[in-house]
Amino acid sequence: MDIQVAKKKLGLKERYALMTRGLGWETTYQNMDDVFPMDSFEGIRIHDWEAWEDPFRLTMDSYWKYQAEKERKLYAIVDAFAQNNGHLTVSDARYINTVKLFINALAPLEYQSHRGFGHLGRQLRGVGPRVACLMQSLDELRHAQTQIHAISNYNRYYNGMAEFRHHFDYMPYLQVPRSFFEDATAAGPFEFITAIGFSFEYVLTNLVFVPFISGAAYNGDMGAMTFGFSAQSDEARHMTLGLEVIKFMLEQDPANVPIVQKWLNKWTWRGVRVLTLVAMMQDYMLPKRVMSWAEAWEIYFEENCGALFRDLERYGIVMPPCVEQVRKERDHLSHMAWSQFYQGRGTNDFHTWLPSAEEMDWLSAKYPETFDRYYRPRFEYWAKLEAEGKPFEATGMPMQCQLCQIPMFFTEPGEPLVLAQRHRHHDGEQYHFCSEYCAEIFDDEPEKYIQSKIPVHQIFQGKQFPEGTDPTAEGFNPGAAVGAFLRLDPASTGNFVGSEDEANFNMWRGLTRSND
Amino acid sequence: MPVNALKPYSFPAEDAEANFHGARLVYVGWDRHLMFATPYAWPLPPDLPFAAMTQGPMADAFSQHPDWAKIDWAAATWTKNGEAFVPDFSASLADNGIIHKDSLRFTTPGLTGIGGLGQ
Amino acid sequence: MTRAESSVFLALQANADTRELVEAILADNPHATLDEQPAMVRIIAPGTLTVHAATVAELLGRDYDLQEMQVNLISLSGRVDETDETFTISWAR
Amino acid sequence: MQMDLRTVAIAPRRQTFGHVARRLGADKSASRYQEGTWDMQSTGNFHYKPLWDPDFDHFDPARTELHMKDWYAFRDPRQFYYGAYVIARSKQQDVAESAFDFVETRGLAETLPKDIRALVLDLLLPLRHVAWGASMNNATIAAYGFGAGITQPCTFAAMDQLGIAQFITRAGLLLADPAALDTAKAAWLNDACWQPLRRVIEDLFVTQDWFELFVAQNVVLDGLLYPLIYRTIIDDGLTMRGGSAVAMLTQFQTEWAAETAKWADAQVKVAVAESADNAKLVTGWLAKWRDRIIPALMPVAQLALGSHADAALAEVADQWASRLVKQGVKL
Repeated sequence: MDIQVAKKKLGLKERYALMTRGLGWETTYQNMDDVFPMDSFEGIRIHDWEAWEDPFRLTMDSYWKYQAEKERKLYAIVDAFAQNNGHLTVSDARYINTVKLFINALAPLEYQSHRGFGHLGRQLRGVGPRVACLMQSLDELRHAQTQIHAISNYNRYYNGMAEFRHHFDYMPYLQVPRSFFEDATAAGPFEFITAIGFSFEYVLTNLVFVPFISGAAYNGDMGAMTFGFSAQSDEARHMTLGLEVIKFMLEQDPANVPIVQKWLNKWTWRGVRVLTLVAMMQDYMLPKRVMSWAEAWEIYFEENCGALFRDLERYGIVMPPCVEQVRKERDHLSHMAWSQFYQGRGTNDFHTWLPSAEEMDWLSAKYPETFDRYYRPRFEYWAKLEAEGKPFEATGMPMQCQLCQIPMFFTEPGEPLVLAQRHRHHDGEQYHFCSEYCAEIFDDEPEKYIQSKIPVHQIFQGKQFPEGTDPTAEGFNPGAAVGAFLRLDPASTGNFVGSEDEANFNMWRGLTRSND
Repeated sequence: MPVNALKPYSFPAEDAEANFHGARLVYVGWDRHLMFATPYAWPLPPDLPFAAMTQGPMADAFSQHPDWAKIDWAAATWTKNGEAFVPDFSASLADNGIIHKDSLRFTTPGLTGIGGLGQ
Repeated sequence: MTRAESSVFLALQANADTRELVEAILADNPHATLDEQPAMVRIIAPGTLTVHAATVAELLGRDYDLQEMQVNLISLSGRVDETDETFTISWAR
Repeated sequence: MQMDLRTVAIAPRRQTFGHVARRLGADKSASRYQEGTWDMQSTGNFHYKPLWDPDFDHFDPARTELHMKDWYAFRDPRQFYYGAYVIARSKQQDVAESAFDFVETRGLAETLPKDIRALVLDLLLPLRHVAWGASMNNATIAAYGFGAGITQPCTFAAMDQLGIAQFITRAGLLLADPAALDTAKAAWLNDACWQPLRRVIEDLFVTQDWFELFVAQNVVLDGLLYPLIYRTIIDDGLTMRGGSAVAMLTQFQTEWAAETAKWADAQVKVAVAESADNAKLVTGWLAKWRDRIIPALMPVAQLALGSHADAALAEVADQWASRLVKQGVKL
């Protein structure tokens, strides 16, 4: 029996390469370009897929092991939170409206990301990147489901979450996140991963994560904190994949640099536009505030991304120019957004309210140059109207940007009293935008964005009435018909003060503290 | 610069006027009255007189503001898609040259919002 | 600020499982600082941060596979370089 | 001692989400599988046609000739949503891990009879490429299928097949060394006995109708390959000839194949029960790919069974056919 020479223990990198790249082969019975028809039309040139550096080297056996451990912990906490009515421990029932925003606007994006990364997991020619995308596709399905399962308990007690799937597909404000993500899934594979894998998952992830998950922890929502931290641990892998893909493209061919730069510019802008919802949530909807949007922007964009873009300078990549406008809008963003959602509160599935005197003082302190001058007067006047029993509410439908589909409440950078507007003609039609940067994205691919389903226009086209509705019938009420089509529960709309949620929360919390 | 797609890529404009059952989309915004967060949008009959637009949909939207009742329409100034525009109140939208998806803004000199702060 | 000085960070859940991990990282990276937030700790360092499996194993009193960090890792900033013995984040590559 | 645990009972406003309640027929408490699967995928109001495939919406029922009134008639009998899936697989992974440790620490690989070890290297290692092809095909279905009812389990199948390819790779490294993997890959690309099967898999890579791909890959190919390799050849054949260590290293595949077949068969049953057109379509696909795959498996079976291959494959094909009869398929 010959002495068995102890086998050289394979290093992590070699072993992982055998377990992934080694599996693929150059097809001969079918042309490789027919097996992978989609990874070259965008103009990105890849000369050597083997130069790909695997970000996190998780084989399926370790993946199943560690993810199962995370899942056991997560569901144990979600169950405990539900069993002892954890929702009653949150700081203030107004916080629950951030949970509504989360399940309506963000959880469905996780599912879209699951399908988007699944698409890349089949289309990229290199085996290494495909395996990384397949794993991220699986992770994103996890995020969608853990969020839905954690929030399912809130849905049983509070209004505005029951129809989150239908709302994400048709509600006006939710076409902002939905069109953002479909812009990426409809794009080519390399643009998709630049948009979602890098710009959204890497550059902006902390701007989404900190407000929601630390905000949840800070407001006593253990359920949301759990899935947030647990989901975010997968994000670390996704961020690394996103960074690796950008560098891989930039290192493969100098011709790729201008294409990637154009995508970075587009997706930083369109990403920050979507984050308007998060800025509003951070400054106005969290009863106990972790930090202001402005502070989060300084830490998680200026500081972190400054380091990131310095790292990319060697490839000729520069910080997207739109960052200049984002800086100018930084101290206005959340106030403008809240003003729009307050006056449109009759048409949305979460409650809004006027900031209290104490909250307005916090806003003055966090936004010394802008809040008192441009926004406090508006809120104080509206408070006066509420006190007089004539609360202000918009009656018209808002004009929306053709690109980002956000109601055009943005003011001209540097001119806070002038509503911004940009205008373009294309093919005999005209289009309007909230900013030069949205207009530029349109200019680049007009054939794509003339298809946008602008929510207010879809309503005026009569496309949002229940099946079989006759708009010409006697006494037809379009508003009611649209409300029915959208499955908008009246109890979920309007001011938080006087809402069913407020009354129920106080009644239930009272039960836990008093003896009936 | 046409879109870079895998196959021929062209589709009809989603918001062509023909899709609005005879109505024409018009947007109107009141400058320096930011209490109204955005300009508003309405599907209007092209033959609607301009004055009727101000007394109908515009009044519905803007009359909640204390300045509305004080507007001197003769002094108000208008832009259409950012360019100066002088409407004939008695003529129809169409006869005023207002086409589908035109964006109107009007300014009311002397009336500058809540506390004169443009709200 | 040259590229080397750009800061990196590692964010971990603050629980029983990460106590020794955090202790080991701070011991192996004297230039790092600890930022404690609700239920989360952030370890920030200029330039580079390295986790040594051996140090963590010693504090835990058992073998430690760096991939175990997956379970309690929340977020990070910087480029990742993994081997069997070390997990390094840096901009200096 | 009767302990009266009183927690504050507060009456919920509803039991589950609206779309789930409508599918349940009433507002009742729903399972995590139902809340995590039903109606997850958007079905209308898409904003842009894909640049990579402008003839369809991203999610489009027209990507297959199959027609379903309700795409959520496709249900996973295992009720796998992400959490249930990874927890189930982590238990199976634990078993596999201890099997690999046992074989390694006891040096069982070295005690394998020389001919068994050579056969395993020749037969098993090239199968990691077959599994990777199956992973790719399930990734196609998961990406372009319609409705999470069918795409979710295909996502899991794609990852399972990757896991199987990786277990086979680990077995190769345990029984031999990295060079053996290269030898196996060369055989996969060049040796006559593997070419018919490789051609089938490459033809599946360009099959456009995703439900035809589902039938060909998950029902026909895996429905025949796994029983042939892991039951007939390894579990029944090799263990009697001193190869039980090999059966230990492939236990994951054996269990996985049985569990997954139940799911795949259930989808065929639903598809053919829906309409005569569906039945004709699916039966046509089953016959078409059966007639290509059985001949493609023959040389692989002969590699292990020599002259007994015909009988063994015929028996596997019969068992496969009877499975389908139970799903209402008249082949």
